[in-house]
Amino acid sequence: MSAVSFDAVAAILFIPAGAAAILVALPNYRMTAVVNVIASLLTLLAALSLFVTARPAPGQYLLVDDLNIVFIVLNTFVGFTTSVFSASYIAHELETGRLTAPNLRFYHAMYQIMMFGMNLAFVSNNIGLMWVAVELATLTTVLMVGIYRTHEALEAAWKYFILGSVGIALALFGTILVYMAAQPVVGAGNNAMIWSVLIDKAARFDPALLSVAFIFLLLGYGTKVGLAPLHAWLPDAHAEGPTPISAVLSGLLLNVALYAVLRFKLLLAANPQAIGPGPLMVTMGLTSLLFAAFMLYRRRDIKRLFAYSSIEHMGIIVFAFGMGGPLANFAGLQHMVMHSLTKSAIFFAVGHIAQVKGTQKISEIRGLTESHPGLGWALVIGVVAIAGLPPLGIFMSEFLVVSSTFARHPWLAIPLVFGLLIAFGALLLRLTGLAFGEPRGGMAPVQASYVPMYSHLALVFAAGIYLPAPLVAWFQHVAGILG
Amino acid sequence: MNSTVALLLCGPAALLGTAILAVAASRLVYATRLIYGAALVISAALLVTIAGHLAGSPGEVSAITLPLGLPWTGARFRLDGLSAFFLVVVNLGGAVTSLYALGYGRHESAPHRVLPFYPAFLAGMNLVVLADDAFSFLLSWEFMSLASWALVMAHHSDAANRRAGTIYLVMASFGTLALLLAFGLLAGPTGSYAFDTMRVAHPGRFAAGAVLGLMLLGAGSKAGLVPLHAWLPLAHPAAPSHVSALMSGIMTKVAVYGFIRVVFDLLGEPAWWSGIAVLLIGGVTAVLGILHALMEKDLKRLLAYSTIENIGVIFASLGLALAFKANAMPSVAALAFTAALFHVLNHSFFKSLLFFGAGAVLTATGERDMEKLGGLIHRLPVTSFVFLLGCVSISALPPFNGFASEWLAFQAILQSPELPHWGLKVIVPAVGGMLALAAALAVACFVKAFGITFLGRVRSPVVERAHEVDRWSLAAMAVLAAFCLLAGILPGFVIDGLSPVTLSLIGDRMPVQTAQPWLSIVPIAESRSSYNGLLVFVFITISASLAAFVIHRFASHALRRGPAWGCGFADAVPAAQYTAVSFAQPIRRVFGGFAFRARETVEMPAPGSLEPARLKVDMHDVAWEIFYQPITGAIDFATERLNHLQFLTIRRYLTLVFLYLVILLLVLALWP
Amino acid sequence: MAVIFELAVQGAQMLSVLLLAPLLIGFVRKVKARLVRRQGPALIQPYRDLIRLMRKEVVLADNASWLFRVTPYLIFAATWVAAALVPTFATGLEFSWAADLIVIVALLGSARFFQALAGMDVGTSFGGIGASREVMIASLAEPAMLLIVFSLALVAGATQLSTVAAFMGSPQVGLRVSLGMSLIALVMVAIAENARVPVDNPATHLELTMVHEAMILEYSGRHLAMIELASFLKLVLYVSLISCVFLPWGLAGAGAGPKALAIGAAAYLIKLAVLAILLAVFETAVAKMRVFRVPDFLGAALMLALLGTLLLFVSRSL
Amino acid sequence: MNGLTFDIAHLLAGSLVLISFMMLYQDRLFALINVFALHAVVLALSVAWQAYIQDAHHLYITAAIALVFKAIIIPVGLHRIIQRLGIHRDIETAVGIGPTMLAGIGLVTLSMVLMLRVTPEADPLAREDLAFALSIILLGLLVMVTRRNAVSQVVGFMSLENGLVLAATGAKGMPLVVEISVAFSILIAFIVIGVFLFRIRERFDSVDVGALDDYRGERR
Repeated sequence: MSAVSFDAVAAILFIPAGAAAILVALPNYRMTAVVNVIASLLTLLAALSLFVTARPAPGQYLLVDDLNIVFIVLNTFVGFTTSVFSASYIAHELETGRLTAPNLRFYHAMYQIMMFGMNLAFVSNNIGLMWVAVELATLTTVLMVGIYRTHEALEAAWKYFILGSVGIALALFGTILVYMAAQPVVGAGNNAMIWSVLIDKAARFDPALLSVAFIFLLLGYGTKVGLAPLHAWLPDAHAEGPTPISAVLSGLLLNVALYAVLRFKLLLAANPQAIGPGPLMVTMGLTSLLFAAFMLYRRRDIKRLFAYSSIEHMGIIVFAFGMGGPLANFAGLQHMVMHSLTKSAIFFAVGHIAQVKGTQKISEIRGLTESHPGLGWALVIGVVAIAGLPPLGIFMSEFLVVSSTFARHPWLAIPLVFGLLIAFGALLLRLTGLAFGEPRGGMAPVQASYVPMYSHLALVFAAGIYLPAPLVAWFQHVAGILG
Repeated sequence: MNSTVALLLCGPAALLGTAILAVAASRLVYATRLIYGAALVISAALLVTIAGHLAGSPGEVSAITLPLGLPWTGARFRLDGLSAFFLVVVNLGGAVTSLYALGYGRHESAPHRVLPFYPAFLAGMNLVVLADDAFSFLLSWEFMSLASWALVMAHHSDAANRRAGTIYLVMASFGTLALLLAFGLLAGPTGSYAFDTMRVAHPGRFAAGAVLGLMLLGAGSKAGLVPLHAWLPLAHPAAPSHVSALMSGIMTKVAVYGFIRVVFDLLGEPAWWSGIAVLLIGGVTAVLGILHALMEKDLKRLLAYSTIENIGVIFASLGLALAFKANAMPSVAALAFTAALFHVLNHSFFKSLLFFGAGAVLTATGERDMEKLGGLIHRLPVTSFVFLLGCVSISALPPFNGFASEWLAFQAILQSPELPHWGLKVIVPAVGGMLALAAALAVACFVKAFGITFLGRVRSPVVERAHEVDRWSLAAMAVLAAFCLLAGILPGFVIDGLSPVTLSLIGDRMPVQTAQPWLSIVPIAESRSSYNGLLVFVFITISASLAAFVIHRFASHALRRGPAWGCGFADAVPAAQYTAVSFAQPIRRVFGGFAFRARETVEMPAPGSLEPARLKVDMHDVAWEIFYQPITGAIDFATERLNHLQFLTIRRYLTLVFLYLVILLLVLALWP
Repeated sequence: MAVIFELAVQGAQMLSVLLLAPLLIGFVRKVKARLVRRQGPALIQPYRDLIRLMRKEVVLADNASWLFRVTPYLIFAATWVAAALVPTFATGLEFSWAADLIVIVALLGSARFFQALAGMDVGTSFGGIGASREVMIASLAEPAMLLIVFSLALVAGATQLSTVAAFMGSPQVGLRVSLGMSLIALVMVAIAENARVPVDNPATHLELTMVHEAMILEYSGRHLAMIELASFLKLVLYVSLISCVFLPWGLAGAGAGPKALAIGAAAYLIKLAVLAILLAVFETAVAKMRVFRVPDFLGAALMLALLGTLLLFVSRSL
Repeated sequence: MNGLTFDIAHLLAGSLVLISFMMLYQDRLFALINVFALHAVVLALSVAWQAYIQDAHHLYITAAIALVFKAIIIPVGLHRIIQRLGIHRDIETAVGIGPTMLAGIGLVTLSMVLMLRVTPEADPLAREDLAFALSIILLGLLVMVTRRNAVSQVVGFMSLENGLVLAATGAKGMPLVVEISVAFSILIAFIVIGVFLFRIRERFDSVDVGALDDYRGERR
């Protein structure tokens, strides 16, 4: 492994960790936001350098391949933009006194630890390590969800914590089972947990063990992905935590869990006798899509609304990956990226909206395009994008998913389309209320940081019109890997 | 040879540029003139380009592939006869509308909500017509819907408009999903989304049927076929009038284009029965649409409903063409197809004209409710004249254009006995009856529209203050009226202009018309049937002027003004006139029963009491009650039930997880 | 030379219908009067009426618009053109190829369109009543008429009247149920269109029952004359339509000489007389019906016509 | 390996399952906690035994943790909490004891069926062990979902986690076992502390005396 490239991977891990340490120690809390932004930026740069530098050969613990590089770059990018957004957001929270200076230090340190955990989960080559990393990220988010110390926040955090812990346990058992399945073939010891080793020998593993393992992993990590009926923690965690955390949860943490599921899907797909992961994932995907679509209608809290839409989209993505095949996988990847960008942009907008309106109740927010055009139109574009309308990126992925599905299994496409339509109706209904009509609620001009949300939306728009050839080739390659 | 299409693509690009410019400039004073002027110029330029192409080499195809859209397919664009024709329709409409908007737009209360989306809307329609692969087609299609939605939402402070916009966009995306499924079938699992690969790949019987049905759902929902029409009379009037004109006159035609492109072009040879569904739906749509229009008292909604009727006529003709094509009668199929396209053109003319008129009335009086208008013919002489011409054309009266196309459709229907299949034999004349009924009702409807709005005595003070609208608007309306007359008296040229399209899609064409003596049109043979708009026009003018001359030469010129005969009551109040509702009453008595489940209840005061008697009429939109309310009800029910899942205790959530785990494990245990 | 002759014949026909129209009305009235044992007005009374109207001054309602004044000429012109297109005594004239049945129906339609508008122009409730009832009747009569046209066209394979007439004259027609149905339907439509009993009573001036009269209530003087003349023409049109389609005997063919034309003319006059008498008898025999029973009457016509068409389709394929 | 070692391991694992069953029919909190302590002890024994037969010495740490932390500290702590918060002492069941037992039996058979499909060339000890571990986990979950008291749910979770440790140690030569067991102990500590901090007396799902049942996510 060449020294340069190892540095890149190491940097991705050490910058957040170091930053966290600094933030904890940092006496001046005003600086924390700045440090946070800088650290995130550096991490992003390190991640980008992965493109130019040669990749390290898969090691004992770390691995960089085409699959996870997508996730890493996306992760660090959204992490960076979110840190920018959170700087302005947290400043306002400080003014209104919802947060205090010590909170602030804690918050930013946690933010970096979370980034560390997620990056570690992505680059880890060892399924045990991956498990640890995912749990680390989860626990940090639990702490941040509860940061407001309000009754609701604490309850949301508690719910998240308990359900999360059960998920952790199940995932761990799955991991152990995978080890047991691998051990006779690979031999005892560390090797039996190294993913790059497992994937080569997967064909000779015991299919029954592997199948049971996958079920536990699907449920364990699926809890984090927020698939129905394991989703219960997700809406409240999104609604009660600070908005940057909602953005990160929807935009990133779900992807982390999804990434884990994908890894094991590959493992299972490599073993012909084991149960096909496809049907399971398709079922869970459809369930989540339909369930979330219906749940969207009765929402009163704007952040919870978009949390449910995250569940819906995770359903679509899992469905796509479950369908498999070059088209569907391509669509799944694209949909995941687009959803991360769009959803975090929406949460950026929602955060500022909730701050200027002083409420999260949908019924008390009206006519945003009149009172705050900048935020209002950002919300409109975001919702239009998330609802899968052109010319924005999600349209392309939904186009591919639906059409390819209908061509292959017409009867699967019907519920899919149905769910999409139901969800669309709900989102549009709420959007009409929020963005149009006579303005209601706080009219104060907002000192928002428009750059993050509009840059996200611009990216989504560009991707809807034009995907650069190298990106496409790369996606297609990854789609090929995913089988 | 892709220069033409490349050139044409510059148009939409320029329009999009204008849209972006409008975002920046929309609050400036001269923004309105700037944007609409730009739109006018661009549409005109596009029109000229197309004209040049048609004049030079009508038949030939030019295509181009841009490295946009779906990576491995690319954004393909193609110009052939069909798209050329629809480009003419779109850009003619666009140009005239922009001209109208130059004046009308000044009265806009929220220009920053209209100006950016108007050029985008035009661009979207152009792109749909040019697109040559499923992705770009759907992208432009939905972009078009999105832009028009934004325009509908322009006056969003009115709750009704917001509702209209929401319903509109939901229906639009329903249609898009239907189209998406159709294209999915056509493209097959390999995902070959380019149209030219779809052309060569012929789907099986079932697939073809499914595609046809999905197209009826997808394109039909956009065009406003019953029962998918519910959004149309809400959304079209909600937009600013020039946009209503675009949506009603042009966008519905783009939907027709989508249907033709897929069903006639991509789907290959139709099955013999494929025409039946289209025919029936077309006929029913025509009758129900015009009946609804008759019951309306809101001028713009009346026009929207009559759009539904015309769409029905068009689809009925298309169904005929499909039936004849499927049964190897290309010449007649060409006749029916020509009728459909001709009617597309005509409707784009007079519907835009009428909406412009409605817009003029709106600016002059601020009223859309006919029952508050009346007597406008004295206040708005020019507007009322052109509006009258529009009414004559849409009522399919000779020598105007509406009659020419409907006459062709009837001629096609008369050829139906040659059809081999019983179903068609019986259905076609029935549909013919429906079309005749619709035509007759259209006359009634527009007698009402013009009579109540422009004639009679003034019903409310708003009319007193009304005065003629600006020159731009009048010019636009005059142009359209001229088109209506020209297309009516010289239909031969239009028909010959359409021949390349029919040749490419049907494989046959109508005989050359412009060579006929006296410029009359002869679908099959002169001995069978022929129509000469020019001659009729000349005859009527001559005999009318002759009569007038004779009268004024020999009869008395004396003329006296006096009060109208009030049956003994001196100057009855204007409220005593017939209103829109009372005018429709006889027809409501005849058709209302089954069409709207209309009920009239009379409340008589007690004998001797002096209260007025009351007549209450309640009508139902049957389609709405049968199709839409159950769906919304079901969704409401489901959400209510599911919503409890938001309020469970952690233990119950854990139970869910646990049960799910156990179920999965059981599945695994029972796995073979 | 031949062309001039042709044109002359064409012109003769146009003039003849124009001149015959009042006479026909007068004749019908006379017969009706005689049937009820009255002396009745002179045959040429309608001419006198028209001339008198021409001489009188026009009294315009206060807010009558230009449309109100233009309409009589339009109605007259449209009706006259339509009437002139129907072959009376000869087929295959110079312009008879323009005599398309659908066109004729549509021309009458436009005449009605403007008449209804004129009725609403003044803004009295009578005009409204008349217009709304007129369009209601038309909305049923026109489809019936078009279906009749369909079945004729299906028999003759053409919508062009002279061809149809020629075909009906030829022996190959034979007796057909559907033709009988269309005949009955056509008669019913003709009655409705010409505002005769039982649909409407041309002689009444009781506002609540009148339809046609209500629309032209505000007209006077020369305008009224034009409209009256137009309505006379309309009757002639229908009568000659029925006669040329269902009694096509004696029609002079294309390029026929003066002798054949003379025979045609004579035959035509006889047909007119016969039909007029029948009409008069019918009108005296039946009573006027309520306005809202008219839809049933016309609905029956519509059904008959549709049935005729369908039967024809069936018989075709047998 | 020779029969004896196998049988002992087998015996210990089996007795763990048995003790899990015992948990199902406890109706007193203290009794439940004591049973759990027993569970932890047996776990410690079996882990130690595994450490001995695989002579993997790091496993002794895990065993020690199990013994000290789970068998002593946590039970004592729970006793304290119960006394402090004055939680009343008997267990409310969401599902009656009888059905719960039946369900438990069903779960055990299910896990057996699943694991017996595993091809025998996977080391038999692992196979048996996994079957037991799986049943312990499922039984733990069952306790969590059928018992209403927070404390009993905590206990359920801990027994579940014992099953995990059993599986992990049973897997020959599995790395990170110690780390994992430590991590889990911390997790459990968090939960217990949370129970104490948030004064969760009765229900698991309302963190404050003030609001025992009204708020669950969105207010109605």
